[in-house]
Amino acid sequence: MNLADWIGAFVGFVLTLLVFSYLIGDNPLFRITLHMFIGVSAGFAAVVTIYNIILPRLFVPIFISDRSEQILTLFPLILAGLLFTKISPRFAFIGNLPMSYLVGVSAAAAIGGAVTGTLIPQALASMNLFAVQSNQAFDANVGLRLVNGIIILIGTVATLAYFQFGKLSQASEKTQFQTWIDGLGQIGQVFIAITFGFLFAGIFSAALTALIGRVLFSVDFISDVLGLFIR
Amino acid sequence: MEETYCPLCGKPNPIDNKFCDFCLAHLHPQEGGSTDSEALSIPGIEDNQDGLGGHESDSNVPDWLSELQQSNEMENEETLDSESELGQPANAISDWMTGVSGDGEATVGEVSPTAPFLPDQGINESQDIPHWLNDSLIEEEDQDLLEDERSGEVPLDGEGRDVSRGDSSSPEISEDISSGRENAGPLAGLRGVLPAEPGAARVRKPRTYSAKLKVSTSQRAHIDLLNSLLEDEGQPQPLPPRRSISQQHVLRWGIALVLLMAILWPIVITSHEMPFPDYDEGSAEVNRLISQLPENARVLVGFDFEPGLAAELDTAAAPVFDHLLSEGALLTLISTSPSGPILAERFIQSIQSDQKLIYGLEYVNLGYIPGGAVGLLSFIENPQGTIPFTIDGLSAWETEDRNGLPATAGIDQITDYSMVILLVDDPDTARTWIEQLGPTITNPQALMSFVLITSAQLEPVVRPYYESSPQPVNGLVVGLRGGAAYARIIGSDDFPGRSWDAFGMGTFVAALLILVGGLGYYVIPELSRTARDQEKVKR
Amino acid sequence: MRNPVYTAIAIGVGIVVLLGYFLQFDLLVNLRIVFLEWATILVATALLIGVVNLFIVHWRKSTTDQPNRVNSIALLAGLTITMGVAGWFGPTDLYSLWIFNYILIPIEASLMGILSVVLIYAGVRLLRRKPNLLSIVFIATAVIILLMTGPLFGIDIPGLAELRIWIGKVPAVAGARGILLGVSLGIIAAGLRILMGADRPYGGN
Amino acid sequence: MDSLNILGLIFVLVFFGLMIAASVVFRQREGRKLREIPAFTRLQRAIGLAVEAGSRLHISLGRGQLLSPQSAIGYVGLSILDRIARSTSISDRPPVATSGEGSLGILSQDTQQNAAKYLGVESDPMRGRITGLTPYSYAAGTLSFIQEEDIGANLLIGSFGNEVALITDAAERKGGMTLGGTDNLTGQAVLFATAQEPLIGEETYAGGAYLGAGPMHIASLYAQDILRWVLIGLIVIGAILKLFSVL
Repeated sequence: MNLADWIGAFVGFVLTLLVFSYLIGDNPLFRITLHMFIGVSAGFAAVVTIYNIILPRLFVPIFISDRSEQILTLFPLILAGLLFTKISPRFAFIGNLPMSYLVGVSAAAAIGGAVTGTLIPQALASMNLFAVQSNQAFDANVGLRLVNGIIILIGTVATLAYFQFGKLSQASEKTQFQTWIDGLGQIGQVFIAITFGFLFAGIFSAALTALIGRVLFSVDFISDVLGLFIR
Repeated sequence: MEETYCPLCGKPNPIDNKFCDFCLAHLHPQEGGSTDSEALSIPGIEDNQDGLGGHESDSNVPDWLSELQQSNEMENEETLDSESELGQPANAISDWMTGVSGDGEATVGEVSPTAPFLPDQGINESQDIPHWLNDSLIEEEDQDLLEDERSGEVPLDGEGRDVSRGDSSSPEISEDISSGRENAGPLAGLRGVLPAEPGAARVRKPRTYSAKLKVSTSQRAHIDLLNSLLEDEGQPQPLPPRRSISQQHVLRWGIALVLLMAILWPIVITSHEMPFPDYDEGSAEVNRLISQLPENARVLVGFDFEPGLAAELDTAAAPVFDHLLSEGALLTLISTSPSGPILAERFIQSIQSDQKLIYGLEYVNLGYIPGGAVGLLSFIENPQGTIPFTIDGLSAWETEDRNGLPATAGIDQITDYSMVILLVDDPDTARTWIEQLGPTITNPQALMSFVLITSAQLEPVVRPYYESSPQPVNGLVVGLRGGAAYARIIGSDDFPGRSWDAFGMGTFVAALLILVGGLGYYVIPELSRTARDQEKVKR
Repeated sequence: MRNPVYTAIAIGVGIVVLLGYFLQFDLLVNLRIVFLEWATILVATALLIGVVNLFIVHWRKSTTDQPNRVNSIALLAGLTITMGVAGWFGPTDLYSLWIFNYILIPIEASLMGILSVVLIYAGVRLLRRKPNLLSIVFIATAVIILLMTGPLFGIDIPGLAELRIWIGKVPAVAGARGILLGVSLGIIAAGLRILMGADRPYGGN
Repeated sequence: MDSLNILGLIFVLVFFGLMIAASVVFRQREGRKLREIPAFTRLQRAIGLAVEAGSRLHISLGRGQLLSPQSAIGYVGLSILDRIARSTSISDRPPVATSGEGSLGILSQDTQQNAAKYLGVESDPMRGRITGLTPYSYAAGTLSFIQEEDIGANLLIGSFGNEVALITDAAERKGGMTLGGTDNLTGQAVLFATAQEPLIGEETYAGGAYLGAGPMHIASLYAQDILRWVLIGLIVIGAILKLFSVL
């Protein structure tokens, strides 16, 4: 290790301890560390954005592109300029124009993304579970796949039914249909709980690996330092 | 570890708190539930309330009846108390009766029949009575009257307020009725005779009433009570001190300590007791696909994870990249998150110690594609147009008028890559990549494969894609487990056994803590609550 | 007084982009691509505005005499040094990587590490806070998956490994799919409210 | 693929039509009742308590990218912010919104300003804060914010990943109520275990309707309910057709 790495390892070790001090309780040193982290990550995000978007897409085309591309780049340049007025409360109203544009595009992108990226693929995936004859004609486990497919289908339908918002009858007493839907919702809840339980275990595994990474780093650093002195 | 939940704000509190630490509401609702006892939940009179607790069982008795019963019982209690305390003879009652009857004028005045039950020591004129009721305002003759009443040496319970609270006319009426005996006339000797015309026999000159406020002893006692109540209200109740170290703190510390010990143990001992996973289908498939790559295959690698997960994904990806680079693959690094390009560079630096990669020649970093799904789709449709430059501003691609970098030579469209590897930690990002690349991968003409190296949390999201047919995802390495399985397949010694051992201990201890701790945390308070309930029933 | 111009812009641009997703007319598709490209630049600009906002807020805090000013100073120091180094040398330069490796990653990975304690704590308390069937199913699933994710000292409990795979392949997929479909219905509703002008989060209303 | 795109467009158009129809119909007569979501009921009480106690309400809008489906949950958060800001701005301590994305931060300031204008009071740009620009730094910034301020209730309505556990933990340490809902699957799993009042999946998108953000919010719930069954029907029919190799 060179000196920069030594200093780096020391800084990393100290910062790890400072963050772990939160396990004992909230303290000022922990908060200072957090704020430094917010600053550093914002700094990286800003620099990467400038290098990757602002410079190549906003400024480079102005200088090196042909006339039509230059004119086309003027629009986002003006919109971005107007958006920058949002920094000052006094002139913030000028920035409403690019913001309304952005909101319109983003709402459409959200709908488009949800329909083409989730709704259609997920619905198709549920249907495709039953395409056993065409693809797995010689699969010995067709029966098992079908059973699993039926369970997934029931689970998907029940989970969707759980979210039903409107009550199906106006009367205070439950109709049979309402009871049936409620029952389906209950089944859906069980599926939701299983999914969350699985995800939770996964998230814990990821967090545990991060913890192990930090502990390994700290143990190695301490043993390196001790090694220096003992030698 | 016991806790109770505030019925008002729902926050957890230590079981022995009377009031909620957060909103100061009563934690244990008043049992018995009568409005009377609720209204009386003032610290000073709680003891007396206990005395009324016996009425709980009479919940089906009509209100008026239970009130009557209550007042009778109270009367009896008080009489007994007064006797035992002051050593007065049992006929003390007759004394005050005579006293009253002896002074005819007093009976016409506002002397309440409850007077004898009022505590003389409870009246502290100088302190307890508001100034507008001070003696100076009361007429002299009324003062005398008060003096007379007080001189009656009424046997009383020490707790003035307690007695006066139970003060109602009903016990007196019943006492009058039960003990009043006719002295003269044909009904002499009989009990409970109503006077024919009370006061009619006493002829006297009508007296002049003062316009000034007259206050009888009972009223004074009521005032006293009200005043003390108001004073209590006005004075801030001392907040139950919030303990600096709560049960939650202890629980957190305990969990942190156990978990840290569990993962430190194998790291320090370095015993390698945990076997690597036997076989993982997804990892084996990735291994097969990489082995089949042609010489100098172009591979697109997506780095889409947060720096916090670097430990997990670096460790899982390390054996895969060992294998990949040994096959001579040339890498193009890309990301859809701003921190991705730096993570990519960092990862390449970390594996450089083993296999020196030359920038531009063997790998190229294209930086990040903004715009999420839209940007990614645009990149998949037209990589050269979407990201024309590398992160450090070099021309990334070979075109007619420009020389590109060797690592990306020959790449015109996305299908020119032999393989796409995505390192990902977020379910939405993973789905975006899969959905956008899916049509290209599942196209029977395509020769490109798509492999995921994911964080453990993504398994239920990405596995269905791997399992489905046709496969939009051809191989899957999930978390540390997948990485360990891959290391075993390629026979790599590089995979950190210490991490795997610590991971094994950590997951085991966590499962144990959640199971045992959760059950204990739930069951112990339940048990103690049941024990408390039983104790109460016994009492 | 609502400004109809902003609402009209949002609705007009939104409808063009939305139609461009579904109808493959050249004009619509090209307009969608151009509009999205501009929006991408605007989002990047907004990120920079966010950084400036962060800077101004903490600059003000650090110049006033208040107890938390040292936090703001730390944030400003982190921000300016990183922007200076990464901006000058480039974000993937060795100096930038030093900051990334020895400041950013240790803090973020340690926060992630803390998460493991937080999650166990939440798991332990869940049954007490919400004693219902859902919590029991949740805890049971989490425990099974946790036990079978790690090596478990090489102990092989028959059926448990298969159960883990089955849960990941069948019920967990069903739940996730139902949730995702439900969420996409919610997304469409929220997006349509904006395109109708019922929700106007932008200023000028 | 084209036919699927057309199907998608029809779905969106039907959705649109149903929302309009529901809003027109229910303007004339009372609509059906909504099922109770306990989290929202408790939230309404918590808002009242926070206003009475003079503590702040904190609305965390997440870090969803604006050009992805994640933006929608941000808009739901913003409409809830608008609703709450309009009802509590007159109190001593109006609500504060934190966000982890630049444009969402600007929108939160705009929303607060709109609400202030509506109430005729001064608007403070500090009520719409950007606390960090990457997921974990956003969680760190929000964590510090919760630790430093006196907050009565935290509403986490936005796009969050697993880092949200740090925010809910900080809120619990401070003793404030937390209600959380997100679109992200891992975020939902974490919120289910750590938040006092978790919202599951689509429930979060109903926040506006349950908190009275406008008739169109309720109308959209009815449209969702109808199309939910249409979707279920399509999936089941499609599955049957696939089984018999018709499709």
